[in-house]
Amino acid sequence: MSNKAVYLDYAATTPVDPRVIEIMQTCLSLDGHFANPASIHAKGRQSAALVSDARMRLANLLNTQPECLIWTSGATESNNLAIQGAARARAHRGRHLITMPTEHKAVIDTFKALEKEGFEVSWINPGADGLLSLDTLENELRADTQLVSVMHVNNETGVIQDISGIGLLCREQGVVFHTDAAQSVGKLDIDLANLPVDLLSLTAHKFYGPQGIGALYIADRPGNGIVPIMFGGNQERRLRPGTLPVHLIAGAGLAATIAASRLNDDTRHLQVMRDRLWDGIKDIEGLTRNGPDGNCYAGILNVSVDGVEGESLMLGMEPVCVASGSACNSTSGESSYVLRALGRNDRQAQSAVRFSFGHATTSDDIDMAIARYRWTVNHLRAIAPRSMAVS
Amino acid sequence: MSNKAVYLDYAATTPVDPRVIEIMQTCLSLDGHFANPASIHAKGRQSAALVSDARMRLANLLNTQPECLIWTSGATESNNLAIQGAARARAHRGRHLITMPTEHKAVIDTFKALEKEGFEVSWINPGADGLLSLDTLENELRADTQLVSVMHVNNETGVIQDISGIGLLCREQGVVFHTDAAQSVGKLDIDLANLPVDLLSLTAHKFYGPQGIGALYIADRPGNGIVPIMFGGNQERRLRPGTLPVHLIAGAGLAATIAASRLNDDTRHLQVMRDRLWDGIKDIEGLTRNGPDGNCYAGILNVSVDGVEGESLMLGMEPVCVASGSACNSTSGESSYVLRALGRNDRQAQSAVRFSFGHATTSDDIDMAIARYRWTVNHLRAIAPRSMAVS
Amino acid sequence: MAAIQPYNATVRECFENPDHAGDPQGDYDRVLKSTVMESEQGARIELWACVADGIIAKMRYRTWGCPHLIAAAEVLCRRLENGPVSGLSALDVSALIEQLSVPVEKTGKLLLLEDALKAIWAQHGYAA
Amino acid sequence: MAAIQPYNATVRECFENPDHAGDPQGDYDRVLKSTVMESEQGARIELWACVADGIIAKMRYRTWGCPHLIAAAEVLCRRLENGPVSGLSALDVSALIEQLSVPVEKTGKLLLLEDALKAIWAQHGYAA
Ligand SMILES: Cc1ncc(COP(=O)(O)O)c(C=O)c1O
Ligand SMILES: Cc1ncc(COP(=O)(O)O)c(C=O)c1O
Repeated sequence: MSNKAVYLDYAATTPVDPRVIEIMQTCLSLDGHFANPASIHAKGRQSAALVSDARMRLANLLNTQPECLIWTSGATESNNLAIQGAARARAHRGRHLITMPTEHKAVIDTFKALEKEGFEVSWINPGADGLLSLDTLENELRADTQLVSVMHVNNETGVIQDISGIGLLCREQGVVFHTDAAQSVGKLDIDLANLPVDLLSLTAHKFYGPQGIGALYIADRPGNGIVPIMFGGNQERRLRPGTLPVHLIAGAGLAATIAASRLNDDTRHLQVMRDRLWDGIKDIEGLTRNGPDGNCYAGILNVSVDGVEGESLMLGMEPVCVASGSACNSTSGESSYVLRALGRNDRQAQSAVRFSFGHATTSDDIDMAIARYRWTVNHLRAIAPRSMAVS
Repeated sequence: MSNKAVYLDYAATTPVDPRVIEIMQTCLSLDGHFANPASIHAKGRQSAALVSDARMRLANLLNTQPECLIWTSGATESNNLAIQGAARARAHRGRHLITMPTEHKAVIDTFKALEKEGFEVSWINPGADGLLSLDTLENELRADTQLVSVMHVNNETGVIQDISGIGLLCREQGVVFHTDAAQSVGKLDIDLANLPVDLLSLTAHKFYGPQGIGALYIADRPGNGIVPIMFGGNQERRLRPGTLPVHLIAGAGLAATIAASRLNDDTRHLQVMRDRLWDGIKDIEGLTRNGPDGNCYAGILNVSVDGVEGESLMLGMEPVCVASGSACNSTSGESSYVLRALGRNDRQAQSAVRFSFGHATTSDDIDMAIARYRWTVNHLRAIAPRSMAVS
Repeated sequence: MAAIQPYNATVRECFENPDHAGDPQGDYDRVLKSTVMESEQGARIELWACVADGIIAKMRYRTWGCPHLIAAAEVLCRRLENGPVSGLSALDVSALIEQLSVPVEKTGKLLLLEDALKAIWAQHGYAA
Repeated sequence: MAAIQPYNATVRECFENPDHAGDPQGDYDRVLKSTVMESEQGARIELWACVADGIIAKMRYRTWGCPHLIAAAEVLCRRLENGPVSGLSALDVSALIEQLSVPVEKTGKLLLLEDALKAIWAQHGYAA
């Protein structure tokens, strides 16, 4: 199966760029740069130099200062550190927080944990286009609001939020703004010097870096302090202790440089792939596109289809690897809460397929996906009771 | 410098075993096992199989069940999760906790954070041999004591605590026992089926696995529940969310298997190396060995020397890479709190050098270390004021 | 390495070749039919047994559900078709679970099929 | 890649070849000496200036301290030896910091050397 697999699940995780694999390898063996960057001996200093170089590379991708970046184990940890950290650091000023039900689980569940701790959370629903309305946000902001968290690109639908507009509103009110940019870093142009974002989460394995390494950006602004969630050492300004994983950091840094260099080309390629796929399936009766045409990241196409059961649809798609709902929840069996928040019913949400593309995706891959999708939908409809038929 | 470096800092971090590097590589590229193990498509299932295989390998090393192991980003996170998690889960029963001032920073700072949260912590000093006295522990255990945390092998001195005895005492009193085994897993024989340990922290980069991956063992016993410190998904029994880093986990698993297979040979080799080093320097006037002769892990030799300044000693040792105090604090500039707890004064503590060995360490490496150490001590004593002279 | 493979070969074969899916065509002495659903939004199954000359001349099903449910219906129909009418009397669920390697958390799905067969057997009984 | 190198070549050279470390030997018109320490447990320095024929005929030091302090003492002695006595009047700390690439958090260490030189100059003055 692995040999002929067609991988269209880049939004879940990407393969690692060959150049990134190469630099990671130079960090592993005895004659390589594997030493603890906190060690003051010569090999430790070499590791420290690699880490600082990587931090600079990531800072360049985001047009910010390396000092603003904290290495973490991924966006899940970054989200937890940002949200728990900012909420607790500002709890003496107020305990009202704002987010959306269409966020990633790592954001939603963190806010739910804070609710249990005594924080009050306003959950703002998106419009039918998946977007947060700035007017609604303005109405929800209160004197005691301390933190707003809205993701940049949605991992299921690709919807791009107006983080600049949201951030401006927050700045006006002195509210900290966090964005989960796991799906946009390395894919969309993000210029932190000119974006009113206070905290931003990212993870390297979404842009051809390794799994297990991410970062939290903390804007250098008064009042933007966070408290740590883990303790135990001087690393990362005491905000994130633990031995820095040199090969992962070096890999993440190089992945950032590569991402910056190919951003425009990639975007064009992804658009072509997505449009080819959409053109190949859009005539299917009872098909719904989840997420608006515009304001969407080109690397994701999410569709629902009437009269077809989701798990069987996934089996029929083999050997094309796609996600049903969010990859992060796909073993949980629940239908996507993101799609339900967009107004899809349970049946539609459970039949959703997320196709996501990367720079290795070819037209042949897309054609294979089209063929499998069409075959499976027809096949399952033929088996289904007539009462389920698409009218 | 890197070419002729002699690495004697294995207690800080180890290079990765070549076989481990190899399996990690099979997890990185598009045709490899890089997919998200939570994805239900074919490639996701392959990743999930690798993860479950690795969990089994680690379980075998420790003689326990794979279900008892939670992947984390390292021992720092495992310690935080275990200590914060157990303390908070049992807070309704009592808020008294016990640990020692000779623990790793990741334990100490976590307990300090809990003190701020309203927990009461008893800090038990070790005896002059570095060991926790069971009598003292018994006296400190109270009706409201909920958690005891004592490390297995000390990272600075190699002192091995009697975790079996400590655990038994805790069991008798219904107290949860956590041990930070970052320095012992893969190095000492640990049989969790027959050890009264409830929670155990480990990290792969101390036993020739990659940096950035560790685990927490949670014994399957009633009352041994913990609450998470991060939120956001179903991974790892909801105790540790985030995309599982396949290459790191596969690497950690294989490293565990390799460690098990060479444990006895390694121990013999380390003893030979340590004794050779000690024999080569023990006649130096004013030299003190930090840590007892017996009850010590063979891979570490820690010595202090009178009349010599620590930072200059480190420079004089080049190109031999050793640690001054704990590698984890070595950029902080403080003298070792572990050695001070053992009764060393500031001057002795600041001159401490930790030599630590691994299976690639050769007699030539040791002879080089002896030569550099002797030269540096003589050199610096010749420069020092006569008032500092060793009597 | 423990293969984590949610569908065994039988499930895959039945999913690819659901020969007994669809409505029954042709003339029979009796056509028994049942419809069962998990919930409004959940899995559903339609089952037909066509009796002629004292045997089950044809079995047919339609289903909206997961691959295990499709395969279970297909396997059942293959087994009963051309057999004695007494085959409709009971479904050996545990044998089916084993044959299709149904994971524990999904065994409930098969009860749907059992219910459909029971309903057909009841009809048969009333009419006999 | 930003090289994180705590000791520059001058520091290393002085550390390896502290030619002016040790007590002064020989006969001089005057031997001025000062001893300064950071704290009981901290760095300390002893500094000697031997004056003969109106010049600094010999400079010597002993120190217990970090490589930067050793190098600073060595550089100072090399510079002043065989020079005019007025060299003892002041230490250009910032030039030394630059020459030895002393990291900011360690510049305080050099004040120790400045204090030692001041004490010698004071002795010189009183005796002059
Ligand atoms: C939007 C979003 N946030 C957070 C995450 C979590 O990232 P990680 O699993 O690397 O922690 C993901 C992907 O898994 C994501 O898509
Ligand atoms: C005893 C001990 N505990 C915990 C740690 C932390 O491990 P990590 O840096 O992998 O989180 C270390 C080493 O750094 C250690 O030696």
